[in-house]
Amino acid sequence: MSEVMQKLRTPLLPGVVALALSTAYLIALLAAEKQPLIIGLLAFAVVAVLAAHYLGWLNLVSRSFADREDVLGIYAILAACVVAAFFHDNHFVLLLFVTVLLYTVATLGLNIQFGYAGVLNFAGASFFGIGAYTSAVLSTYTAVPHLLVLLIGGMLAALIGSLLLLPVLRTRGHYAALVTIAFALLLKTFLEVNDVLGGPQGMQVKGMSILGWSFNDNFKIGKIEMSFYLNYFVVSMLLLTGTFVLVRRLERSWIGLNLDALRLDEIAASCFGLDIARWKITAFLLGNFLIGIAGALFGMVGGFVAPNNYTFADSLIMVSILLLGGIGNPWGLVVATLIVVVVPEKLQTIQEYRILLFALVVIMMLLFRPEGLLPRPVRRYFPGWRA
Amino acid sequence: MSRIARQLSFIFASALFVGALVATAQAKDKVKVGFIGPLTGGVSANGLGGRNSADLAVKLRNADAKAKYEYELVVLDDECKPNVAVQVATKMAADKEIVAAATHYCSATAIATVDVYHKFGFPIIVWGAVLPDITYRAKYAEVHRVNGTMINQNDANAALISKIGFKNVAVIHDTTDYGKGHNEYFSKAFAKLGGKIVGTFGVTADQQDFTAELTQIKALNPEVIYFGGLTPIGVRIRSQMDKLGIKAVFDGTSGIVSDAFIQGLGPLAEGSLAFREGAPTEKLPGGKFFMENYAAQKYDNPPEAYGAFSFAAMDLILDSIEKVGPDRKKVIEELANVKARDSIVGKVTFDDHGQNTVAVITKYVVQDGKFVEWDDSEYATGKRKLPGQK
Amino acid sequence: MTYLLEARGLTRKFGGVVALDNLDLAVVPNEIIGLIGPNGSGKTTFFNVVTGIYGAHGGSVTFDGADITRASSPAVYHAGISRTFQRSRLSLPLSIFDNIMIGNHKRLNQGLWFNLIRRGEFKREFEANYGAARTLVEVFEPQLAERMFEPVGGLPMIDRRRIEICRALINQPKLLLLDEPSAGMTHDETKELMDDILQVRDLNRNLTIIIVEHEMGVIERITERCVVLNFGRKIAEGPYRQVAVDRQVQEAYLGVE
Amino acid sequence: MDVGLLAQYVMNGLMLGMMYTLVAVGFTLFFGVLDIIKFSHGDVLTVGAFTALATYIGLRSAGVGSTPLLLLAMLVVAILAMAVLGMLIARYLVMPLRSAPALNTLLITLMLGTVLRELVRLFYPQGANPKPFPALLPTASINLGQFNLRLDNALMLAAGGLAIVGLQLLLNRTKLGLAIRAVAQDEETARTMGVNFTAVVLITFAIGSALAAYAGIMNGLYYNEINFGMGLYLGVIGFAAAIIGGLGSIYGAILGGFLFAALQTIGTVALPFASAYKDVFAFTVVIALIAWRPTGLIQEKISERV
Repeated sequence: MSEVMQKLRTPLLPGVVALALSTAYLIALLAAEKQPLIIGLLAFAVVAVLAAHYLGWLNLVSRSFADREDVLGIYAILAACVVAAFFHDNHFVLLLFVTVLLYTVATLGLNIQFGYAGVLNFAGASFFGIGAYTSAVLSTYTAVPHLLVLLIGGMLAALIGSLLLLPVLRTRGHYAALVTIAFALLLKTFLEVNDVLGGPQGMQVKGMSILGWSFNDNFKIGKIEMSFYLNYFVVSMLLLTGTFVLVRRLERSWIGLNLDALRLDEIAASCFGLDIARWKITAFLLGNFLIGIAGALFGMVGGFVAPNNYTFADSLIMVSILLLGGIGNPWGLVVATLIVVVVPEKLQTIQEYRILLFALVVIMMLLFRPEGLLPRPVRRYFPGWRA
Repeated sequence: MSRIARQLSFIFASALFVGALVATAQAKDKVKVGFIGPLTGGVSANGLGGRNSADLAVKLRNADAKAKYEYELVVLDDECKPNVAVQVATKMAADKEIVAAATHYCSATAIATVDVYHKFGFPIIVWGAVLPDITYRAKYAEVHRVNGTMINQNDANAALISKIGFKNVAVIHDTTDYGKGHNEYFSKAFAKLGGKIVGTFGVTADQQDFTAELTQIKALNPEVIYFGGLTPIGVRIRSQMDKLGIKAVFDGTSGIVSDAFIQGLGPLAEGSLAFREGAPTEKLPGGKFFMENYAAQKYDNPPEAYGAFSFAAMDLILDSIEKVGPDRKKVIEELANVKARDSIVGKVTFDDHGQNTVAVITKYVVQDGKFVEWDDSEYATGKRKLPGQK
Repeated sequence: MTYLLEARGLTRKFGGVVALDNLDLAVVPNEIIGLIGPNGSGKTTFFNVVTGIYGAHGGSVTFDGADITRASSPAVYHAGISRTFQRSRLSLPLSIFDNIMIGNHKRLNQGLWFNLIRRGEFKREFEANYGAARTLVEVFEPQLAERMFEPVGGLPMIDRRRIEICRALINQPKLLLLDEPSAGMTHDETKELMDDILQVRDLNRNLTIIIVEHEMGVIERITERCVVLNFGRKIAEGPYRQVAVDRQVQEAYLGVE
Repeated sequence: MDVGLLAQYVMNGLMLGMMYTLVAVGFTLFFGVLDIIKFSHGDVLTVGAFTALATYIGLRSAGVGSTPLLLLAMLVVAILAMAVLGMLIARYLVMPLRSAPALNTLLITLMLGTVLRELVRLFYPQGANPKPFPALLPTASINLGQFNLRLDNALMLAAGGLAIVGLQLLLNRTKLGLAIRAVAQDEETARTMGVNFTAVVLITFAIGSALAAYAGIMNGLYYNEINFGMGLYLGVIGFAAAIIGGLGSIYGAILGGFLFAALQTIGTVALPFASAYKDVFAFTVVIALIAWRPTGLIQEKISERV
C-alpha cells in the first residue's frame, strides 16, 4: 500500500542558498581579526536573520530543510569541509571548529536524555570528562587502538552513569536534578583528590594515531602544509554525522515516540503498556555513551585533561546550549553550539564578560523565547513524504 | 523584490568576506611576543607584577632606536589553572604571528603546558614557576626558565628551621604538582637534618574550611606547620590556625611571598617564614635600574617577587629576535646557546634542559607587615622570638 | 456465566479515607456498564486500581480469567484493558497520529535494530498503522483524518476527547474504561461523542465498556446496566431506570445519610 | 579519642552545619510557597557578604570606629539590600515562569546565580581575588585541653540558632506565617481565604534572601575571608541539604544541613582515606540517601492526580 505516501516536491534552492550564505559568512567571521570588523559581522548577521525572518524567507529555508533534509544534510557536510579546507593551515580556527563539532555530538547525547525522554542530566560535562580521562589513561598506559579507545570511553561513561540509574529512576523533578548535580560535584572532587588520575594537575593525553598515521603531526598535500587538526576534523565530522543520523532515526521511530510519551505523561504512557524504566534507562545510557565518545575524542584533540574542565558550570553550559537551540531539534543544537563556542572566542573585547553575557542571553531566552532559536517541529516519520 | 534583496545580501556578505581576507594580511615590521600569567584569581598580584615587568621590557625596547622591529605584547591569563593554561597556551602557540613568550607563575600551569609548546615548536621562557619537572621531566628545546627550582629553596628552608631548633613539623600542601613537589623536597631535606614530619595533609587548591585538618594537627602538636602552596589558601590556613589556638610557626614557600599574603592576614602574618630563589630585587645587579624604570611607568601594581625574572625573560626573548629575526626555529637555536649572559637577575646560563641555575636563596620572615630578609630581621638577632624559638 | 472483569471485595485506602470499601463488581462480555455516584464515591479510584496505578489494599481483580490485582499498568494494558482519563491526558505537543500510536504500543515493533536500521520494514509497518489510525479517526470526525500530523494542542475539547478515545481503541482492547468522557463539553458535543462511541461499538461487537459519567442522559442512553457507588461501597445495581428511583441512590446524590 | 579533640570536631561541625542550615532553610521556604528551586540563593549570599564588606570599608573610611556600630550597620544594610534583591528576583524572574516547566525556573535561577557571581567578580574592585573580611567579634578564648572555644564562634552559633528559632516563631505564631503556610499548603485555598498570593511570595523571598545575607556575613566573620565563588559551593550544599531533608520542611532543612556537615567532618577524621575525600564521601551518601528516600528523609507527600 505504498501509494499511501507520495514524495513532496519542496524546492531545494532556499536551503542551498542559506547554506552557501552561512558558509561564506562563517568563513568571513572566523577569518576576521579586527574587532570592529567582527562586531560589524555579528551585527550584520543579527540584522540579516531578522530581515529574512520578516520577509518570510526563513520559512522557505526551514521548509526545504524539513522536507529535503537528506540532500541538504550532505550539502551541510560539504560546507563544513569547505570551511575546514579554507583554514587548512590555521591551527586555532580548526581547533575551534573541531570543538564545535564534538560539543554538538555531546549535546546531541544530552538531547536524547533530556529533550526526548525528559531525564534530567546536570552532569553532562562529567560524562564528557569520563570519556576524556578514559582516553588519557588508555593512551598513556596501554596500546589499545585509538578508535577502540573512543568506544571504551563511551562505554565507561554509560557504565559509570548506570550507577546513578536507581536514584534517577526513583526520583522526579528537583530531586532528580540533585542526583546529577551531586554526581557532577562528586566526580570533580574525586578527580581532584585522586593521585592516580593526576589530581588537580590533570593528565597529558597522547595524540590519536590510526594505523601508524599520527594525528598530531602536520602533513602536506602536494606542496601545501596542512594543520594536524585537519585529521581531527575528519574524525569529528564522521562522528557527528553518525550521531546526527542516529538521533534523527531514533526520533523518527516508535522509540522516539515512546520517549516523548514518557516525558510528557508517565502515567498515561504506562497505562498504554510503556515500560517507563526500560526506556528511561535506554535514553540515559545511550545519551551518556555518545557524550562519552565525544569526550574521549576531545581529550585527544586537547591533549590534556584536568578536573576543572568538567565542572558543574560546564554541564550547565551544555544544558543551556540545548535550551538555546531548541530542545529536541538537532539542527538547533548545531547552530546554538556554533554561537556559544565561536562568538566569545572571536569577540575578544567581551572575553572577560563572556560568561556574564552568556548567562544573560539564556535568561532572556527563558523569559521571551523558551522554545529556543529553532523550536522542534512535530515529528515526521519520513520527511519529504506526505501521507 | 525578494530576489533583489537576496542578491544584495549575497553581495554584501561576499564584500565583507573579501574585506576580512584583506584584514588578515598584517603589517611586516611588527613582531608579536607573548606573556602568560595569572591575571585573575588568588595569585593575580604576582601575575600582574610579571605582566607589567614584561610590558616594561617591551616598552624599553620599542623606545630604543636601534631596535630592528616594533614589538607588540600579547597577554593571556592562565588563572593559575592547568586547564585554562592549556587552552591559552594552545591559543598562543597556534597563532603563527607570535614568535616567543614568557610564561607562567604557577608550576601547575607550567608543567601542564610544556607539551603544548613542544607540539607547536613555540619557544618560551618560564618566569616564575619553580617545579623542577618543568625543565627536567622532558628535554624540550622550546622550554627554558630564568628562575631557579624549588629544590634549593627547600634545602634552605629545612636548614633554617632546624638551625632555630625546631624538630617536629606538620606539612600541609595543595595537591597540585607545586604543592606535591614542595612536600617531597622539603620532607627529604628536613629528614636529612634529623627533623621529624609528624603529619602530612594534602588539601585541594579551592578548599575553604581547614578546621578539620588543623584540629588533627593540633593533636599532633608540632612546633612548625610547613605549608607548600600559594597565597590564598595560605591566608585561610594561617587564620584558621589562630581560631583553633594553634601556636606553631607558619613556614611557607615562595608561593606566599606576595603583599596579598600580608594584606590578607594583617597582624596574624607576623613571624611567618617564606623562601625565594634569587636575591631580593633591590640587591640584584640590575635591580636599581629595573625598579626606577618600573616606577617611571606608574603601573598600579608592584612588580612583586618575580617581576624582575619576568623582565629578564622577556629581555632575553627580545635580544634573540633582534639577533636572528622573528623566526621560531631560529629563536630556539639562539636561546640554546645562552651562556653567562648578563641580565638584571645576574648572569643567565641555560643548561641542556634550558634551566638557568640560580644558587642564591633569600630567606624571608614577616616583620611589622613586611617580608624582611631573615638575616636583617630582629628574629635573627634574637630581639624578637618566633613561638617556641630558643 | 463467566465474567470478563470481576472485582471481589476490592479495598483501597488513602490515609484514613476509604476510597474503595470491599467492592464487588462483575462485568459480562460485550455489555456497557455505567459506573455512577456522587463525587469522591470511588469511581475513578476503581479505574486506577484496576489499571494498576494504585495498588489494592484488599480483595482481588480478575480479568479474562487471569488475576490482575497486582499487575502493573503496562501488564493490564497488554491483557486487553484500555482507558481514558477524566482530565484529558493527551500529549499536547505531539501530533494526532502520535497520540493514537501511543495507544497502539503493544502492536508496534519496539526492537532497536528494527527501528534504527531496518527503515524499509519500519516504513511498511508505519504505513499499515497510519491506514488503521486514519480509518478509526474517520469514524469519529472525517476532517480530523486530514490533519493527522498536526499537534493536538491546537484542537478543541471535543476533538481531543475523540482522539483520546481513538488512542484507547486503536489496539482493539477487550475492555474500555471511559472516565467522564463528557467532562468539559457542551451537551450537544457530548451527544455527538456518544453516537460515535456507539458507532464504534457496532463495528466491534465484542467490545465491553465501563463508563463513569455524571451526565445521566448519557448513562440512560448507552448503558445496559449501572452500578452506583457511595463512599466506595456499591449501594445499587441494575438498569438505569431502576437504580434512578432507588431511595438510597437519591439520598446519596442529595447527600443525606 | 581525646575528649577535648572530640569537642573541637563537634564545634567545627556545628559551625559548618549552622551555615549550611541557614542556606537550606531558604531553599525550603521558596519551594514551600512556589514549588520551585531558586538556585541563585547561594550567590545572593555572596552578594550579601560583599555588600556587608563594602559597607564596612565605606564606614571605616568615613571614620566610624566603634565595632558594634560597624557590625550593626553591616547587618542592616546587607539584610535589607538582599531582601529587596530577593523580591526583585521573585517578581521579575521567578513568577513570570510559573506556568513553564520546573526546569526552566531551575535554569533561569542557575543563570541568575552566574550573573550575580560574575558581577561581583568583574565589577567589585579586584573582585576576582579573595577579600579579607574583618573579625569584628571578640576573640577571647578558653583552652580546655585540645578544645579551644572562641567567644566569636560561640556568638555566631547562638546568632544562627536565634535566626532559625525566630523564623520558626514567625511561621507558626504570626498572621504572616499563617498566610505563608496556607500558600504552601494549597495556593487556591489560600487565595479563597483572601490571602494576597503575590505579596506572600514576595515577602517569603525577602525573608529567605535576608537569611542568605545573614549567613554570608557569618561566613565572612568565621573565615575572615570571602570570595566571589563562595556562594556556588554553599548554594549547592544548601540545596542538597534541603533535598535530603525533604523539600518544604524547615525541620528537614535543619536536619539536612547538620547532617551534611556531620558527613564532611566524619569524612575528614573518622574514615580511613585522606581528608580531601570528605566531599566525595558526603555526596556519595547524599546520592545513596536520595535513592533510598526519593522524596527526602522527612517525607513530603506527593499525590499524583489522575
